[in-house]
Parts: sequence; structure tokens; C-alpha cells
Amino acid sequence: MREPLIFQHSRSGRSAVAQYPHGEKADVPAALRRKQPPNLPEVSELQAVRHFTRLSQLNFSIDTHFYPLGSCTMKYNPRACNQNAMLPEFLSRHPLGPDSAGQGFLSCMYELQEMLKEVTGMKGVSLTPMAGAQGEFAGVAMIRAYHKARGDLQRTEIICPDAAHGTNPATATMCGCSVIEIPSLPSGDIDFEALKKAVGPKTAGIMLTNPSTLGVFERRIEEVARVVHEAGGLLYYDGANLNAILGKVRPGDMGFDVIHMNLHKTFSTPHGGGGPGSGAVGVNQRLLPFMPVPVVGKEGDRYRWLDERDLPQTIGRLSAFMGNAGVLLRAYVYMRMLGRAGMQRVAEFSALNANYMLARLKQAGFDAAYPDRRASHEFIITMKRQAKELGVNAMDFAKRLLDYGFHAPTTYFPLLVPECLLIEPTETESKQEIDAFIDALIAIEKEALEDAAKVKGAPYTLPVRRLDDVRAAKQLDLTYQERSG
Amino acid sequence: MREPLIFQHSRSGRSAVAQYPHGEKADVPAALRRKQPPNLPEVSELQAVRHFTRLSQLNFSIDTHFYPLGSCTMKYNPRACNQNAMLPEFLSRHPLGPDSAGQGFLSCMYELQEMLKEVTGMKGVSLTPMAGAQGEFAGVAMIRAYHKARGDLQRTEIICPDAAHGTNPATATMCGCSVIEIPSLPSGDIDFEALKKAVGPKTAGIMLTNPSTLGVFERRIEEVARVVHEAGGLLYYDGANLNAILGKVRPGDMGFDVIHMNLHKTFSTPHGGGGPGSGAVGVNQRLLPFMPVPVVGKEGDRYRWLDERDLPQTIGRLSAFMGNAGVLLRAYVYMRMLGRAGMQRVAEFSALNANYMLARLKQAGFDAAYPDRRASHEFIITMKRQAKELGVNAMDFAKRLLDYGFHAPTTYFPLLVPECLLIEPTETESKQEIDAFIDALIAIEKEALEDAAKVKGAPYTLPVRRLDDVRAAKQLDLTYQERSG
Amino acid sequence: MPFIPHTDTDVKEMLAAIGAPAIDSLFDEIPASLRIQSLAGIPEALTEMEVNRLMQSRAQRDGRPLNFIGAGAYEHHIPAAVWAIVTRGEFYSAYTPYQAEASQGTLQLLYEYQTMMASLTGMQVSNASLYDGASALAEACLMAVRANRKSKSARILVPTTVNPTYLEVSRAIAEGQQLTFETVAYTPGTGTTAASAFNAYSGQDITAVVIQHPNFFGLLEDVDAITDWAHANGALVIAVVNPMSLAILKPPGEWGAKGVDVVVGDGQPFGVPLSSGGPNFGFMTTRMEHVRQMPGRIIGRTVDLDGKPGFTLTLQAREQHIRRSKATSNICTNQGLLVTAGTIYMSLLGASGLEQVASTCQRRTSELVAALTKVKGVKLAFAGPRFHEAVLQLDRKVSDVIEALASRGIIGGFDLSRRYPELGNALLVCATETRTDEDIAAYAKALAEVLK
Amino acid sequence: MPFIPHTDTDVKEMLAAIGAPAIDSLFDEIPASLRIQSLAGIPEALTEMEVNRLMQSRAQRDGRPLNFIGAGAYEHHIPAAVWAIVTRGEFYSAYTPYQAEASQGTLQLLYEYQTMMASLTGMQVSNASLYDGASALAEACLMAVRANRKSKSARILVPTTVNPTYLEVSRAIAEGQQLTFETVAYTPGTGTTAASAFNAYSGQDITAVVIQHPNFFGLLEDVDAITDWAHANGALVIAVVNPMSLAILKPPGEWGAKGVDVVVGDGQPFGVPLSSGGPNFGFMTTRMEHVRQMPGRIIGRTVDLDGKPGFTLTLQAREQHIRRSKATSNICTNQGLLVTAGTIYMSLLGASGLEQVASTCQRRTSELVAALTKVKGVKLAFAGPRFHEAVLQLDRKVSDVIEALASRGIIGGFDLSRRYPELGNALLVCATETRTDEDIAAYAKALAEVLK
Ligand SMILES: Cc1ncc(COP(=O)(O)O)c(C=O)c1O
Ligand SMILES: Cc1ncc(COP(=O)(O)O)c(C=O)c1O
Repeated sequence: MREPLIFQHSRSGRSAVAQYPHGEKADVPAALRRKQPPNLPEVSELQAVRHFTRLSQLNFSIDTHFYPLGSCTMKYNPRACNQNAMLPEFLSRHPLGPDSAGQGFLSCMYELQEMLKEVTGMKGVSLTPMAGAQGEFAGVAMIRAYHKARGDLQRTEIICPDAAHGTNPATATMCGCSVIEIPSLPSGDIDFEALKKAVGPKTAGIMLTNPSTLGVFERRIEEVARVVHEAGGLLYYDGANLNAILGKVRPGDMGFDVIHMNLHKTFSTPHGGGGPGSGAVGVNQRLLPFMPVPVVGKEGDRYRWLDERDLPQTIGRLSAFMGNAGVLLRAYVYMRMLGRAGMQRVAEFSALNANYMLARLKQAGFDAAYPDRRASHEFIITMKRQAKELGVNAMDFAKRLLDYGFHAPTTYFPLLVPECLLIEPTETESKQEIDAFIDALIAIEKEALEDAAKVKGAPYTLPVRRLDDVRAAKQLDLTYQERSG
Repeated sequence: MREPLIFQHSRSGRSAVAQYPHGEKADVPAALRRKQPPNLPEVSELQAVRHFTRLSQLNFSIDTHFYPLGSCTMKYNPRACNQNAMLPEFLSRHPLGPDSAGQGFLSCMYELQEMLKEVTGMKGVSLTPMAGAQGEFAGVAMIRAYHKARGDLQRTEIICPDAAHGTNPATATMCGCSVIEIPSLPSGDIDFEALKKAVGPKTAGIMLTNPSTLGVFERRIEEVARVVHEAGGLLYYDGANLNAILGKVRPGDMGFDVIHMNLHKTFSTPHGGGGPGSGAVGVNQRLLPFMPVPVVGKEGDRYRWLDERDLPQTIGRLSAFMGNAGVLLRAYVYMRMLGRAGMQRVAEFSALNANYMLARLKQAGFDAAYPDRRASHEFIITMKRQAKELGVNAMDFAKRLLDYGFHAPTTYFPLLVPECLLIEPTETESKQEIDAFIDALIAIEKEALEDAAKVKGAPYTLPVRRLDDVRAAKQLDLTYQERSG
Repeated sequence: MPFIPHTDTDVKEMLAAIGAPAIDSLFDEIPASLRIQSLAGIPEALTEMEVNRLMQSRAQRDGRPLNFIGAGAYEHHIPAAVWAIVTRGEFYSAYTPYQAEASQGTLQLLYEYQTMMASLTGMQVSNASLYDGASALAEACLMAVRANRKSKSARILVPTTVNPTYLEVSRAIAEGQQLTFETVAYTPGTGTTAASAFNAYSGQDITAVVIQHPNFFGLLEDVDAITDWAHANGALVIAVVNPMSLAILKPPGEWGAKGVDVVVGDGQPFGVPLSSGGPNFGFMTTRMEHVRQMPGRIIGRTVDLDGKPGFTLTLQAREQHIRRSKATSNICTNQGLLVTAGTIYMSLLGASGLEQVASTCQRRTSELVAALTKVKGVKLAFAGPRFHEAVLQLDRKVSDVIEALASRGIIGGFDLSRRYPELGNALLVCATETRTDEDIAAYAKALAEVLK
Repeated sequence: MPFIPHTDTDVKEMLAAIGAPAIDSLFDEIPASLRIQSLAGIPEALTEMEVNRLMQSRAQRDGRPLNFIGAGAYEHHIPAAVWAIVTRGEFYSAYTPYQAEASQGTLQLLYEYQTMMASLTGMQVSNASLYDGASALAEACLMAVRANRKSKSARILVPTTVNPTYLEVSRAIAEGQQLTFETVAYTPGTGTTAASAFNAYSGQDITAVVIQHPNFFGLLEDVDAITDWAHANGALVIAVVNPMSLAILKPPGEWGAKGVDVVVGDGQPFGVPLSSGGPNFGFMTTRMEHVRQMPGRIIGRTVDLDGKPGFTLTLQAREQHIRRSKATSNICTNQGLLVTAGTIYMSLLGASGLEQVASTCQRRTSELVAALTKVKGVKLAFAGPRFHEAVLQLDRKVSDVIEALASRGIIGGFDLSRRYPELGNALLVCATETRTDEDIAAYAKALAEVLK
């Protein structure tokens, strides 16, 4: 099924007239008035509904397919979270309404802050960052503010392992820092000797994901913390992989000073085809004064927003209001439904699924990037051998998986593992589903042996065949140019 | 895409545990206790969501496809109707709560009754019938009750034209009446002479759809009414085709004594994959005492249910409560959004679409069943010629249309037109969509000329090829037998 | 023009193709004398925004009182996933799966539903729904007349512990075909129907016996003995059940020595909101031998041209669109969307979830009864085993008490005094799993105030 | 186990395949000293039913007061169709379209969105969203520094009529990269920024000038003159706009002689509920020449192996996952689902619908101002042409008035007195198309009571 562009459904003079008032004319000085209407589609309500419903059907999603996209924690998004976040009172609440008219909402936010503190072992939480990357920004900005507040002005270097997610170095740059990259060892742990050499008086801090994006737990984390702290730096925890350790070990206990959490991963708020997310940050005692505002405070029975006046050393505001409130409500509902024991089960069963997959794939002859390590909630296999021997690379496997009815794992990330697939099943997938996926990988390898071209030509059963990305970037076509008839 | 049965996803010991309380044990005498749990699926919440989401995608529907199913009025179902009917207060209202706690709901129902009276030209409306067929039942039962109340006991014959929908004769039987079928003329009007012969002292009434299911307006309706009334019978109006005449002519003015309306057709409540519907009935003065209860009355500012005590001659109750309340709310919202002028436009544009399609198809060489007549909101083409000359019948065209991305029209109904397709575009479809459908029919005819087998083998692009209905009826497989593992 | 996509150009081109001067001329076959120009009594159109405001104010007027009525419609928790899926356009805006190939989603779901309902009730086959529980009972009685070929009487015995509205509906629907309904009184002390109450009819030509279990008072009936009596006397047995109760109660297919013949009820407890009483869905299951007498749609599994499995409407020769005046019923449009809800609900809960819900309902009702009977002026009418409803007797006129409770935000129960005058000031109450300790305490407190 | 599908058998089989004795041993690489046994501070799990009750009571506590604040978040009618589609699982539970072939729905929608936003703002290209309007302004400033190769100063001029929070956010985000923000005061009598106010900077190295239009007071700025001044002085122009206003106002692409360089704003007015301020979506459009400096995802149309059109993420070399520390921004997850809402909203309304909404908002605000300034103690601060917000001056402390109104169910406006002390007791009010005559009258009545 293909679907034309909405502009191709458009005919001049048509719209969904039940959706707007009629007969008013604005009073705008001629020089400021719009002359030519914008090129928006002119369609009926049914046409719009049909078009976007059909478009939706062209997507793979958690609700329709196994979606083991590594580092993204594509777990089931409980419908209750959406239903409760969309209660009419929550939807219609203006962000700038007085606190007295928002005690119900604020109480949820306050409790969410408290729960996140408990889960991470941190002393304070600010919910305002709107995604992981903004959480990272807040974290590194706090680290910088901390050093500045102490007059320690030359600390402008951020250390990142080579396995780090792209947002880590990009964030360091945005905060005006430079990036010192340190390598990973063949074991998957970071090169501790290189770290020792990298730290020094310019070290602002280190950004780490643990378990790392290599799908393994950094075993010498306590020593890492000691080395960085002794050098005067702080430790930033990229919480993208928090799912793996929920209730098993806490970043605060590992020695991290600041952390962001991807609530859209660990706490199962929807990914929405690209967002929204939420990158709530947690801090230890010494970074408390620097948290981004607003933060919810509780005074007796009453909740209120704490702002610049309460936290004069804050790094400031990162959004016009308070961040992605509706996402936070969803995370709150999810956490209440999981409860204490449920949180631990998240780590347990996501680890069980990942280690099971890894074991079975190894058994089937696939090459684990870190064959001697436990998987965290995810793991890497590399298709280097298949690429070399069969001419079928990781991307080919990924595309062929689509034909088998599975979303592909993350491909070619982390960059340091060649031809890699980063596979994260999450705890909400069943053994049956996982077995079917493993069987598909095995079947594709067999296909590749027999007929490599077939695999390289995949996908065949999707709305489009493989797309020409090079042409997309060279012959830029970013908007539809014809006007509607 | 195929999807296994939910039972095939099932594994013993699994369920969506967030959905129910835990730890209670019922207190049931041993002899009355269930021994063996029922064979319900054991799946996780994600598995259920994924399964049913995937199943949904296997359907054609108004929201995804043009669906010109004649006699069914598959028009756009505005989303506002659903949203408002699903306001939490409406959803949680118990049907047996006191009237004092339901004035908001009752006011909607009262106003709906009033609007339906206006639209049909009747004197009273009862909303309780749960679909068209139950509305018919209520209507014929009222006719019988009327005659009985007058002591006119021998009136047990119901006259139906041969074009009548199957529910009409079936209803007559359910009411203990016998059916006298009268033929239609080649013009599409009923055989007036046959009617005159059919009426007499046993005539309870006549059931008519006007415009008829032949897609044409019964031109001699006033004479028909006179003849039936003079013979002592009453006229029943099957409102399935009310869409065609909304605001143009009223059944009450035509001389009908009782009418049902399919709110799920004319008033755009969703068809839901087979239902629910609503078959509200309207009556003229003389049938008022017999209406099925409950009916909403208004006393001063207050609304209350009228029941057996208020209408002692009522034919009684047809449902445990008051019918399909949620459907009625949707119809109410729809009618308020259409308003006075919008209702007339329903008839105008459904007629415009139907007549345009008919004109273009005739031009393209298709055979209209009633080529000299105006189409109502629907019309019939017959594939008799194609069946004979090309060996490709109406069903083959219907199945091949599915491959072209259109739901098929109604096939082989009315029974008296051979190889017929009853096509009802509705007013909410655009000229573009209609043109595309016409082009598809033309293209299929061309295919049939070149390669009849191709058309006869259709569909090719759906989740299944053509299904073996004979086997379905002969080798009954009505439930899945394996227990879950 | 709300919901109409035509541009002026479209209209011009279309009229030209038709050869008509104006849209109005398309109605020229309608006698001019009958034509109307406008619908003066219909208000002007509202925009969606306006209608939302209107409906919100209507809804708010009714509020969300705490509900303690059952009496055939039960407030249960409905998983958010249910209606999120049910209202997907592909289910919501499709129709009866006449084109099976384009409706496999609905058809497969219905096949799954049939499997679940058959198993839940202990029967072999299920149809794809009837309108509601009450009309399903009427259809079951008509079916029994067709199925019980040995009986000529069309007499149906109905205990008075069957929901009185169900009986009324059955009368309204089936009496036209000359069925007669005769009532069998319950034992005053117990609120249940003694099998011996049927002895008066022994040896007579009885077509069918209806048993509601749990009965209208929420009590468990002696279903085995009554079933056996009926079969011994050549009558079929029609069970009316609350499907939720079947999670813990023996299914009708196992009642007595042979099991019942037809099972009906209302599927509302399975994922369908109260919504002022509808739309719900009626269900019906039966033995395979009676399948051709069953009314309503039935879905069968078959194969396609390639031999692959698929689903389709089957046994259509029973239905009105084929058999017309000889059909098993006139039903056409049924309650498909609600069956969709019910099927998703059953899938989410599973047998163990349903058992938990049913068990909790029973416990909560016991707690409710305990709390309310502590209030002065309240006593329990019947002490026997029950599911989740109970009859209380008050020392005050029930309708007054109900109004007084309603003004305190509590919907206190169903007033039995009109239908069962012999019970005095009797109130039927219900607590499902949705009622908390606080809810129950709030009711007890309000009732104490009202009865003070 | 909520949301976990594993049966006991599964667990056993899986552990066996792994060769691990127990699930806990999967964590054996974590230093034992760090392991915790439980999360004592987390409450026990609630069932969905329990959480629903909890959230309903929280929501009811806040109620649905009548809202008259704008200040960056606007209450508009949202067609029911929008969120019915947005929350479909295929949109709701998908992620960034890394596998283009399996994400054509999201990708095509984003391409359509880009087309609409580019046209609405009068620019050539759009990205696929940023977090919100405020952070979009910060990103635009950073982008201007990259794009304005002639300027070395990284100085950005910002009128004080720009939303003060937007400026704060820009500072928080961009100052780390050594941008400096300098404010330009508005003309006290008019509430707008005179082009002449920029003259002090003529000839200096200015990287960019920000213009918010309508400005934070709801007033229309002299956009042409300011744009031309900026371009004449080698500065780029960043427009901050309310997209709704563009239905009636000249698009930034046409401001001055050449049009602006970057347009940002918050898409919230297009189908996104207020929802305590988020999630909204930031939009950004620019000229084609700057496309490689733009942050965020961009979708391009291309062809597949068979030459058929399709959509894919493009220009990824700007992004963090490829360019890492040299990326145009660190943004990764954006606000895709809200863009979905916005795109459906724009499609339903079309240009004429948006024009009606925008016009009605303006009218309603005029009526609100007329009604409120009739109240004793209230006067209008600025009389010039406006969109749908206005500054009122009261004879009482604004925060007290706001609290008093809130207790009457009215959210009366945004208190300007902290940000703009020079305006005295100033209140920023807004009425959109959702406010009826009765709403406005209710506000005027309540205000009169409060100010009595
Ligand atoms: C390891 C890691 N860090 C950071 C991020 C950035 O988070 P976000 O996409 O929410 O900005 C991601 C996810 O995309 C990630 O996987
Ligand atoms: C002409 C006609 N009459 C009666 C009916 C029966 O209505 P329902 O299906 O709502 O019972 C229908 C529709 O199916 C119909 O088309």
C-alpha cells in the first residue's frame, strides 16, 4: 500500500469546516497582513483521517512488531499511562496557572522526583530536560557551574569513551567543553590506563554509560570514580541504559555525581516516532544548587514550583515552561504500576532476555562482540565475518529482518564495533517472540549462503524497497513544491 | 501479513496482571464451583495489544478505504461523536440510576427524540430499538397492537415488495404475521396493480423503503398510502435509506404511520465491524400509545423516563435498559454538528455523488438496472452481460475491486436484479475518490476482456485469497480446539 | 459544509456529467407536493468546539457518583488498552464482514471470541453476538421452540428470580409467535428457586426452562436439580448467566447430568462501560446439534484458493438476508464493536484474571453487606451463597432513600419494591472489584445519615 | 508480574540455555559491594484500576478552571480526530525512523509537515522539530553564529518584548558557547520595539537580531524596518512567531526587503493541549542556503531500488550520531508525536480554517479587553494593533488578584510585574476562539468582585 501526499488529495476551497468558527475577519494593518495563503492541504475531515490512518499503517512500532532497537529500550508502553495523562483536567491545565490551582498535578511531579531519587541514589531531581540529550546538557552545564562556582575555571575537558553515544560529545561541545576520547579494551571495559593519563587539572568530568553501549557492565567503575574524583573531575552518568540495572545497583552508589534518565526508555513513555522524551536529571549533594529550574518543592501539605529565586545558582531554564509534563505524567503512572518489586523485575527480565538471545545466537554461530561477558539488557553481534565471506553486511541483515516481520536492531552503533547489530529485546517481550527473531537471523544467514543477492536486495515486502540515501542527501527534496489545484 | 490466533500466542501461567486485583478467593459451594478453567488465552498485555492491533490492520474500513456498500450508508463517522459519547460521566452512568442523577444525559435523549420527530414528520419517537431490524420489529408489533386494540384481529398479513431487505419479511414472521410479496415493475416502482390486489381485510400493513433498495424513489407513494389506508392497513417505513431524502421529503408527509431509522446509517454512528446500531422508531398520532418503552418525557424543566405506567398500551420493552445509549449520544452529537442546513446537504450531496457515478458508469458502458431513473443516494448496475459474455460475474468484480484498494459495493442484493452491484458512495466521499473507483471498474472490465481468469482469481493483495465458503459451511470449524500449552 | 468535501468546481463538473441543471433537480422524481424546503425545528449547526462545550456541560451535570447498583449492568475496571484498540478506525468504522477477504481482522477476532465464549460457558458453539442479554433470552426461547422438536406447546417456564425485565423483553419479542411464559415462584425464605417448585409441571409439555444463575437477587440457584428436572420432562434448558461469574462457577455446560442446551447473557461485564445501559452485547452459546437453529452471525474457519486458512461468515442460510421470512431471526446489525471489547478484555484478563475479579467482587459485596447491615434499619433478606449482589430490607421507602443517597453522590442500589412487593422495602445492592473500603464506608455513613 | 510475559517454564529454559543458575547471577559482573537488594522508598505496585482512581482524584483536584492566560501556551480547540490518530500505536509506539523502509508513515508525515511549515513561515526548508519554542530560539542563535560567517562577535540583539523565558533559555543553552545576548528596550508608550532603538548598534559586529512577532505583549512589531536594519548591518534575523498568527500575518520570509533568515517558534497552538506546558514542539525553518547549519532531523524524498518515491532521514552528517562533537546540535530524540498532532491539525484546518481561528482569537481578545477595561481599576496598557494578547494594568497587586480569581474558577492571566516592574501591576491576558461571550462576561464579573 502506498499513499499519495496529503497535498495530492487537496482541492482548492475544501476544509474540515466543523473544526473552526466562521465569519470573523481579523483587523491587521495592511503592511503586516498576509497576502498569499500558505500552502496547506485543503481536504475534508474524512480525507485527513483516512490519509493519516493509512500513513500510520506504514510504520513498524512496538504495538505491531518486535522492535529490538539497541540503546532505545523499545518496551511496551502501557495504555494506562496514556489514558491517565490525557485526563481532561491534566490536558487543559495552563503551565502558568497559579500553584494553588495545580496541586494535583504538582503532587504527581513531586512524587516522581522522589521516586527517581530513590531509583538512582541521588539527592535531587529536576524533571525539566526534554530528552536525554537535554539532560546531558543540564548535567554537563551543572558540572561546569560547579567548577566555576569554586573558581576552578580551567576545567573544560570532558572525557568520553569511544563507545559513547553521539549525544555525549555533542553535548560537551554545546557546553563549551572539549572532548577527550578514551578507548575501550577488547573486554568492553574502558582502558583504565588511558583514563588515568587523560585526567588532570583540566578535567571537568567524565561521561559514562554503565552498562555501556557495548552492552556490558563497566566492572572497574569504583576505581574509575576514584581516579576522576581524585583528579578533581565529576562523573556524569548517561542513564540511557538504566533499564539494565533498575533496583540492582544505583548510579549514586557507583560514585556518579549527576545523571540523566531517559524516561522514554526506562520508564516506558512512548517514543512517538522520534519523541517526545524526557531527560530528567538527578544530582548528588554538591550539585543541588545548580539544578535547572523549575523543580517542585513541598512545604507542609502544599506543593510549589521552586525557581531562580529559590535556587539562585541554577544553570537556568531549558524550556519555556517545565519540560515535557505529559511525558512525566506517563512515567509517573508507569512507576506506580511497576512498584518496588516491579522495578527490579525490569532489570532481571531484560537481562534474562538479552543473555538468552546472546547465548542462543552464539550457539548458532553468530559472533558476539564480547563473547566472554554477560550481556546487560542488550548485546552486540558483529557481521564482520558474514560481510567478508558472504558479502552480506549488517545493514543487509537488518533490512532482511524487516521482511521477516521484525524491526531491525540498531546498526553500526557503537561505531567501534565493525558491522555491528546492537540488540535490545527488553523485558516485555516473550520467549516465543525472541525465539522467532533468532530463527529469522539464522534463516537469513542461510539465505545469504545460498543467495546473497536476495538478502542484499531486501526488503521486498514493505511499502518501499531499499531507499537511496545518497541521492536523498545530494538531490535535496525537502518540501513538496506543487500548489494544490 | 498474517496473524496467528490469540490462542497460539498463549502460554500457561501468563496474563496481564496489572489488570486485576490479587489474592482474593471466592467462597463457592463445591458443587457449584468451576473445576476446569475456561480456555481463554494466556498472554501478556503487550501480546494482546499487538495481536489485536495487527488484526485491526487486516480490515478495510471507512477510515482507510472507500466503502460504497449499498444500503449501508458507510459515511464518515466524525471522531467528535465518539469523543463526546465517551466522556467519563456518560460512560460511568448506571442505567438504573435515578432520573435526578441523569438530567444531562436525559436532556440529550429528549432533544434527540425531538429532532428525529422533526426530520421524519412523526409525532413520537422511541429510541430503544437496538438496530434497524429491532426497529422494524417494534414497528410491526405496534401495527399489530393497534389493530388488536381496535379488535381487528384478523389483520396478520404484511405486504413487502420483492426488493425488500431480508429483515422486513423476517420481522413480519417474528411478529407472527405472514408475508405477501408484491413484485416490482421494470421501472423500479412497485407493481401498483398487484398491490391493489394484495390489500384487503387481512392486511395489517405494508413495509416499504423509499427510496427503495433498488435505488429509486417510489413515485406513486401517495397512491400507495391511500390504497393501503383505505384497506385498513398501516404503512411502515424502513428508514435504512433516509439518508437520500433528509430534509427533502418526510416519511410522515408521505403517509407513513411508523418508521424506523438506522442511526448507524443516516446519523453516522459507527458500524463497528457489524454493530452496534440503533433503530429508533417514529410513530404518528394513532400509534403513540403503543411505543416501546422507555421514552424520555419532559415535565417543566425536568426529564424523566416514561415507562409502562405512563404508556399502558406499550408493546413493551425490547432491551434490558433503554437501548444503545452510547450510539444515541453519538447520533445526537452528529445531528447537532450537521444542523438544519447540514441535514439537507446530506441528501443533496449523497444524491449528487450517486447520480454522478451512475452517469459516468453508464457512459463507460456499464448497465444500469434502472437506466431511465434518477439514482437516489445509491444505484444498481448489473453485470449480467459481463457474466454471460466474459464469464466474469458481479462477485468477481467485487473481489477484484479489493485489489484496487476499494471495498466492494453490496453484491447480489436486491435479489431480483441479477448479477447486481448496489453502489452507495455517500455524501462524505470526494469526486476524486469516486473517479478513482469508476476508473477501477473500467480497468477491471478491460482486464476481464483480456484475461478473465485473472479477475476470477482475485483478490491477490489481501491477507487471504478468495475463501471457500462452501467448505466453511460443510466442514464446520467454529471454535479453536487446541488448549494453550 | 461539515463533512462534505465537494468544491464548487466539483459540483459543476458533476452536474454537467449528470446533465442536471442543479442539485435540486436530482429530486425531481419526488412528488412536488411532498417536498419540504427546510427543517425548521432543527437547530443551526454547532462547530465541534461548541458541541464539545455543550456535551461537557451535560456530562458534568450528571457527574460521577459512586455506584452500588448492578441489576444487570456492572461497573468493572476496563483496561485502557481495550478501548484504545476498539476505537481504532479499522474496527470502529468497518461493517459486517460481507467481503471476508477485506475483513479478516474482524472475522478472526470473532472466531476467537466464539472459542472463548463456548469454553467459558462449557458449550460447543457460539454466535457472534445478539443485541443484549434480555433480547438474547427472547431469541433463546424462540430457538428452543425450533430446537425442541418433541415439544409442541411453546410453553416456557421462568422462575421469578430471573431478571424481570428479561422476562418482559422475552414476552414482548416472543409472544407474537405464540410462545407462553409461565412463572415459577421462588422460596420466600431463601430467595432461590426450589427444584420441587417445578413438580407441578411434571409430565406436561414444556418446551424449555429458563434458569438465571446467579439469580436476580445475586443468589446461587440449584442449577443441577432444575436442569435435570427439565431434561427428565423433555424440556430444554436455557441458562441466563453473568459471564463474569463463570470464572468461578460451574459452567452451564456442566449443569446437571447433561448440561444445559442454550446459554445466553449480557457480555457487558467484559470491557463494556455502563454507559446508561448500552451498547452492550448479548451472547449465545449452544450445543453443536442446535447450531442451525441459532440466530445471529456465525464465523467459520476455512481455506482460501491457496489452501491457507482464513475466516468467513458461515451458515448464512439461517439468516434473514438469505432465508428472509424463514430465517431463525430478523437480526442483521449486531453488537460487533462490543464483542471486540469483550474479546480483548478476556484476552487481557485470562482465566486467572477473571477468577480474581469475580472473587474480589464476591468479597467486596460481602463487605458491603456487612457494613450496611450494621446500619440501624437495614437487614439482609437472604443469607444463602451469592455472587456479587444482595437484597437488603430497609425500614423506609426505598425510592426516598435512593434519592437522599443520590443527593450525597451515591447511587445506592436498585429498588425492588415495585417488582417484588412481597419483599417490602427491598433494595438490591452490588459491589464489584471497583469499590474500595473507603467507598463502602462512605456508603454506610451516608445510609446511616439517611436512615437516622 | 506487570508487563512481563515470562512463564516459569520460560525462565527455566532460558536460564538453561544461558547456563546460569538463577536470574540473579546475570548480574554477577557488578561489584557485590554496589548491589542493592531493594528500593525501599518506592511504593508497592498499584493495579491499573488503582492508579486510575489515584490519577482521577489528582486531576479532579485541579479541575478545569476557565483559562485566560496565553504567554506562550494557548488553549485552542483540538479536533477529536487529531489525538485519535496520534495515539494510534503505529505512531505512538514507533521511534525515530532509522529504518526508513519500516517507517514510511512517520517519514511521509514529516515531509508533509516540513512542506507546511516552510510555506506557513515563507521559508524554504524546515526541520522535523526541536524540543520547544524556547530551546528552538537557543538553537537558532547557535545556528546564526555558524551561518553568519562574516560575523565574529557571536553577539545577539534581543528586544525586551521577546518572551523573557525564551531569552533565559537561550542564555542557559547558548552562553556556554560564548554567545552574548544584549537586550534592546521597547518604547514605553507603545509596548513595541522601535527600529531606531537598534541605531546604537549600527556599524557594530552583530551576529543576529531576534524579533518576536506578535511580541510578548501580544503587539505587532515593526518587523520590516527591524529586518532591514539587521540585514543592512550584516546581522541575520531570527523571527520568533506564533504559528497561528501566520494565518493572518505576513510570513517572516517576507519581512523587510529580503525576509528573515531563521524562523522559530512553538507549535503548541496546532493541536497540542496545554498539558501543563508540554510536550509541545519547537519548529525551525530557514533558507535553503543555511540548511546544512540547521539542527535536528530533516526528511528528504528519494527513490527506492525500483525507482519509486520514498522518504528517509537526510543530511545526517549534521547530526550527533554521525558528527559527534562537531554536530550542529546534540538533539537526538525530538518531539515527533507532537509534530504528528500539528500536521493533522494543519491538514484539517487548512489555510482558511487557520485564518478563521486566528481572526476569531483576535476578536475575542478585543472583546475581552473591552469587557475588562470597563471594570473599575483596570486599564489597557498599550493600544496598538495586536494579535490575541493584551496587557492590562490593575490598581491592585496582580498576584493577589490572580489568587482571588483562581478561587472563583478563573485563571486570570500572567503576572508581568516581576519581569516588567516598570509596568506596575500588569497582567497579560489572552482569549482564544475557545472563549465564549459567557466566559468573558464571567471573567469581567469575577474581576469586578475581586477589585471591589
Ligand atoms: C546511550 C544514549 N545516550 C543518550 C541518548 C540520547 O537521548 P535522547 O535521544 O533522549 O536525547 C541515547 C538515545 O537516543 C542513548 O542511547
Ligand atoms: C433496507 C434495509 N432495511 C433494514 C436493514 C436492517 O437494519 P439493521 O442492520 O440495523 O438491523 C438494513 C441494513 O442492514 C437495510 O439496508
